[in-house]
Amino acid sequence: MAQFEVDDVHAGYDDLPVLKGVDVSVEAGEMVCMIGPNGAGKSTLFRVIYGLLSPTSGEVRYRNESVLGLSQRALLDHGIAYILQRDAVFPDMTIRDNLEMGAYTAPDGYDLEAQIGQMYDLFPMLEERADQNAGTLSGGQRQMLEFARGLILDPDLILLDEPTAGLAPKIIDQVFGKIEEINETGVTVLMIEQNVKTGLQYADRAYVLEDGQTRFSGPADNILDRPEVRDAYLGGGTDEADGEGGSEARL
Amino acid sequence: MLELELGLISLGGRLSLVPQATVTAVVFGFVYALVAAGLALIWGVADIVNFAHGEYMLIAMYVTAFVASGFGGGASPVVLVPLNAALLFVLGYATYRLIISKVMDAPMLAQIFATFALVLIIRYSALFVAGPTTVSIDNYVFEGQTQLAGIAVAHPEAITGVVSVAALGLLFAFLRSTRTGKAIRATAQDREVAQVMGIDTDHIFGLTWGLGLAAVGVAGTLVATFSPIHPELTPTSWTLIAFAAVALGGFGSVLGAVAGGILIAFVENLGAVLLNPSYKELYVFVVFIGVLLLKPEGVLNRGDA
Amino acid sequence: MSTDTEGETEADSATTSAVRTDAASVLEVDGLRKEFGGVTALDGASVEVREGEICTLVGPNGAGKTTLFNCVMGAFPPTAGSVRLRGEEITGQQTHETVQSGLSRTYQIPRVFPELTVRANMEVNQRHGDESVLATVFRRTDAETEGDIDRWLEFVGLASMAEAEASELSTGQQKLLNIAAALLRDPDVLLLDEPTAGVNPGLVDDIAGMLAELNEAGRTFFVVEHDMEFVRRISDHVYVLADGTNLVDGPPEAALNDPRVLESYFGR
Amino acid sequence: MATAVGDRLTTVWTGLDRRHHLALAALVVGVLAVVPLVTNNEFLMNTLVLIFLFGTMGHGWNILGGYAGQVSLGHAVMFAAGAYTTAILFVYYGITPIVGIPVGGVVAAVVGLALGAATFRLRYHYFAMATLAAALIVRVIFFRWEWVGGATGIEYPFAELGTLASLTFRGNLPYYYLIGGFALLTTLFVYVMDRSKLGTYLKAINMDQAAAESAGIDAFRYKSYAMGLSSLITGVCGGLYAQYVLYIDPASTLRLLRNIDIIMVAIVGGIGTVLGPLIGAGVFITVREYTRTSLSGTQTGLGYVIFGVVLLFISMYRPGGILNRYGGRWDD
Repeated sequence: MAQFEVDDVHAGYDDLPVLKGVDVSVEAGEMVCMIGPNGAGKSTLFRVIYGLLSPTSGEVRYRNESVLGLSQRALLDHGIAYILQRDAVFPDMTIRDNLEMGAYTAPDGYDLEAQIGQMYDLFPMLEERADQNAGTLSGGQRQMLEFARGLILDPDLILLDEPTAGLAPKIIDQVFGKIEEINETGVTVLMIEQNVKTGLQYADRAYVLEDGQTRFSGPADNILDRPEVRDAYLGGGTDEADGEGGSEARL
Repeated sequence: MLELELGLISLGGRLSLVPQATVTAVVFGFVYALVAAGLALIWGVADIVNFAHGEYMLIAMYVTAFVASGFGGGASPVVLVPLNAALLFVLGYATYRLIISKVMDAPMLAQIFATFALVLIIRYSALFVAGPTTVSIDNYVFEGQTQLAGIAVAHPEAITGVVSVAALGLLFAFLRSTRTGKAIRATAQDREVAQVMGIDTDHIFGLTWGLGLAAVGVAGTLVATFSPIHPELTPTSWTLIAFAAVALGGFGSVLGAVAGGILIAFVENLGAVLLNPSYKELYVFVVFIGVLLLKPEGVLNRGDA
Repeated sequence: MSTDTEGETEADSATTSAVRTDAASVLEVDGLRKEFGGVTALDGASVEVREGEICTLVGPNGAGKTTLFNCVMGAFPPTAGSVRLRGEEITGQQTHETVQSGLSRTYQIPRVFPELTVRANMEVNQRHGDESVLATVFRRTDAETEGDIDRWLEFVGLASMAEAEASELSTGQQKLLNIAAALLRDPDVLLLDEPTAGVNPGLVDDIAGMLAELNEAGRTFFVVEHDMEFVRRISDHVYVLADGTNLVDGPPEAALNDPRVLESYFGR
Repeated sequence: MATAVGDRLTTVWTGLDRRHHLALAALVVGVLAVVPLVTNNEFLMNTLVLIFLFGTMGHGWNILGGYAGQVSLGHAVMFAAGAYTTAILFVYYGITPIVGIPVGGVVAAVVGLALGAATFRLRYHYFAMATLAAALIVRVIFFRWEWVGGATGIEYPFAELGTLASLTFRGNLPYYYLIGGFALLTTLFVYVMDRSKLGTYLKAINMDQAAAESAGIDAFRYKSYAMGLSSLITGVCGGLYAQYVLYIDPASTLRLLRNIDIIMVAIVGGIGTVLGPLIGAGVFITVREYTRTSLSGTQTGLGYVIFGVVLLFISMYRPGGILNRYGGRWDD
């Protein structure tokens, strides 16, 4: 049985349907990459999984248990973390305080200092700048802080939303190196990636989303040679609300 | 035409009043800062403008007056300050949960009118219960004044300044160092990301209202010991002072509001001695409207309604 | 093709430039830059839209397409660069001024006035001049505009819905209403922001048909679009934007089959 | 219950066509016109005069706040501008209020346009706060400005009352027709405006200013039109008020409550609707006058507490007011 399953999820904003039946299934320890053209519904799917948007129908299961409609606290308690894009750090708080907020829902007996120490081991740069405001970090550094903040509760599954968006090519390799490192410690990774080629090099499997539906899934190798994948990008398909307009508005 | 009536005192005479006015400005500056910090906190975190800010202060003032007269001045402000802070905290939390949370996602008009409704309810309940007369607390606990290099410092005002600074210090320490305080700041910076961290933002908004009004509770208790209380005039001027301070300090910034509060006190008191004392409140309003109109960021209508 | 793009692009489009109409250019965007805070959303993009053509702008996420639209329309001023409409400088004009100068736009997510009827939504888009207060209080439209409203509603197939409240329309119908409203002012260039986004396949065909018909009648379009099939179908000329600047441009097949385009979509 | 009544009213009104509207209006005007012939009850007449006056002020506020969406908390300034202009022209210069009231309206419009030019750049609560601050500044100045009577204000000279040139009367009846007539005129005006270009543009700006600008609308221009008309009507109401109470002072014309009264009638009745201000004034004034007389003069507080509660419930559960614009069609 898969560790995490998304089953025929439909969702949208007002009367604008965005997800029109998405199925995803992830095995424990896997690294799965979700690709697809602009606005195929990838980010919307994550928002549904993480309780920020209510689906109109469908089911999300984690270890055979429905996790749809749970609070974010409950999802964290289940061991599911959502790691947002680099602009989601709290810019006017120090790096250390950002990490502390990542552990906001920590259970009794949780050793915050030890966990922060572990994160500093994994991302030494963060320790050097522990008392700087996160707003002073570069894009790549913020992404590292995002990782650390999302990992601080030792999740079993992380949802990664475009970890390399807007980063320089040199940094992208570092970021993927870290993701691979994290994955190798046994954390399941489900990520959305715009840098398709690089993402597929690292992932085990890939899903192609197009027009709010799962179009194709399979091993990450050679997926780009498949005609239906190229079609998804440069062929048909329509768009959704949170496409480019959304990401540019955040700038 | 409008005469500014600069008074009979010469410029030299007026200048000699500056040191005294400066001291008064410092003292009042801190209490203005405290009230403004409360407003800025609510504004910055929950993105709601509390038009009833002065009315909540009125509640604390009436409680103080009631205790002072009812118990013959026996209850010390040492007890009253935390008591009023706690009372206003509870009122603030309840206000959020019962009322404000219902209009958080409503049209802007509904948000303005919800807190405006609170203005009417609190102010006229006070008028109904306490009557239209001005209440003054005489000789309550602190009395007298001290002369320092020719400048008179009244004890109630001096203590108000000191306690306001202490309360501000506590507020900042709470926001800087505690887990909950950090969660409040996190929620202010990005509500959705805070939610993803598992922070119950609705509870945080309630706490913010509680804290913001607790600050007002402290200020109200202190100000009541030397300033007359009137159900209609008192809240209006305090709300406007807080608005002006928040506008000066950059909307929603607690630290900025503190600086703004102090600046407002200086404008008011130095304006009173250098220009015309009877237009004291006018200077505050003029600064306020000036800042609103000149402020380039945040407040402008850029058509993204 | 315009000489203001990179040298390497020119080599590519050399073979294709003959294909493009040599009609006069209507809208010229030259070296447009836009920075938000420290982030550069547009980094010197240049576009030329010629009389009577359907010119399309494509590019991966974050390429700057919507920012370019917003700068051209005057939603915010560009950091640098210029926009000219029929040779006249309109850079830095506010939105209502660019519209009065002869541009019209639609939105990716349709924007209607939900509590107004379809007809009143059209009336909002009638021509605005220097009318006095009383002229605006005691008049609704003139007979000519009235006729145009009926004509355009008929054209997009919303005539039967004229008296319905706009909030009752489906997303697709709202898009059609936006198009009809934009046409009402008879613009020099009509900017369409993702006309097929959130629209069912049947309606995509209808929209493509309408554009072809209008284009046939001499109207000029500047379109941002994700749906490449649609782009291929309607475009006379395609610009590909990446990282806020020009990557390739030319006739649809040539531009979209350029290896650099796939690369920009797929990353390295 | 109240919401159900409001919904019913909304449905009935919007379900009728223009002829029915006019027939219904004629019926109501006819009934109101003969009321004084049937009764001369002082309380009833006074209440009706105040309903006309406040309903008209509500119309004035509504053009700017309800249609254009600029929430002014400072309309007392325009009210005072009209009242003071009328009173000063008459008391100081002997100019008849027949001239003074329109001049007062124009002065108010000029004041309003100046205020608008300075503040239309502001949005949402910043605009509300700026207009409130403007009202407080004007209040402080008028309290201390001796030429306009300072805190004591201006009183109409007793000897000159009752003449046509003074436009003052003994008894309520002439005021009933004078103010009622202006209320009718204003209502007809708003009815026409609601369906006009201006009405449509203002609603569009209110709903989505960016989209309205994309339609080529110069938002500043039409907001200024709204401000001018709104201020003109409010200023004329100020002049009529001065004629009715025969003295004006800063406390009655410029206090915060005056701002609230003006807004209250529009909100309770239904912002952005033609009949909302009249219905709101009917409810508001009736309750206010009733609580004032039945609960003795000193305890005016209670009436406002009740209004506070009403306003609170409206903002929480029915932000559109009794005639709910939201969810009902806005234009015809």
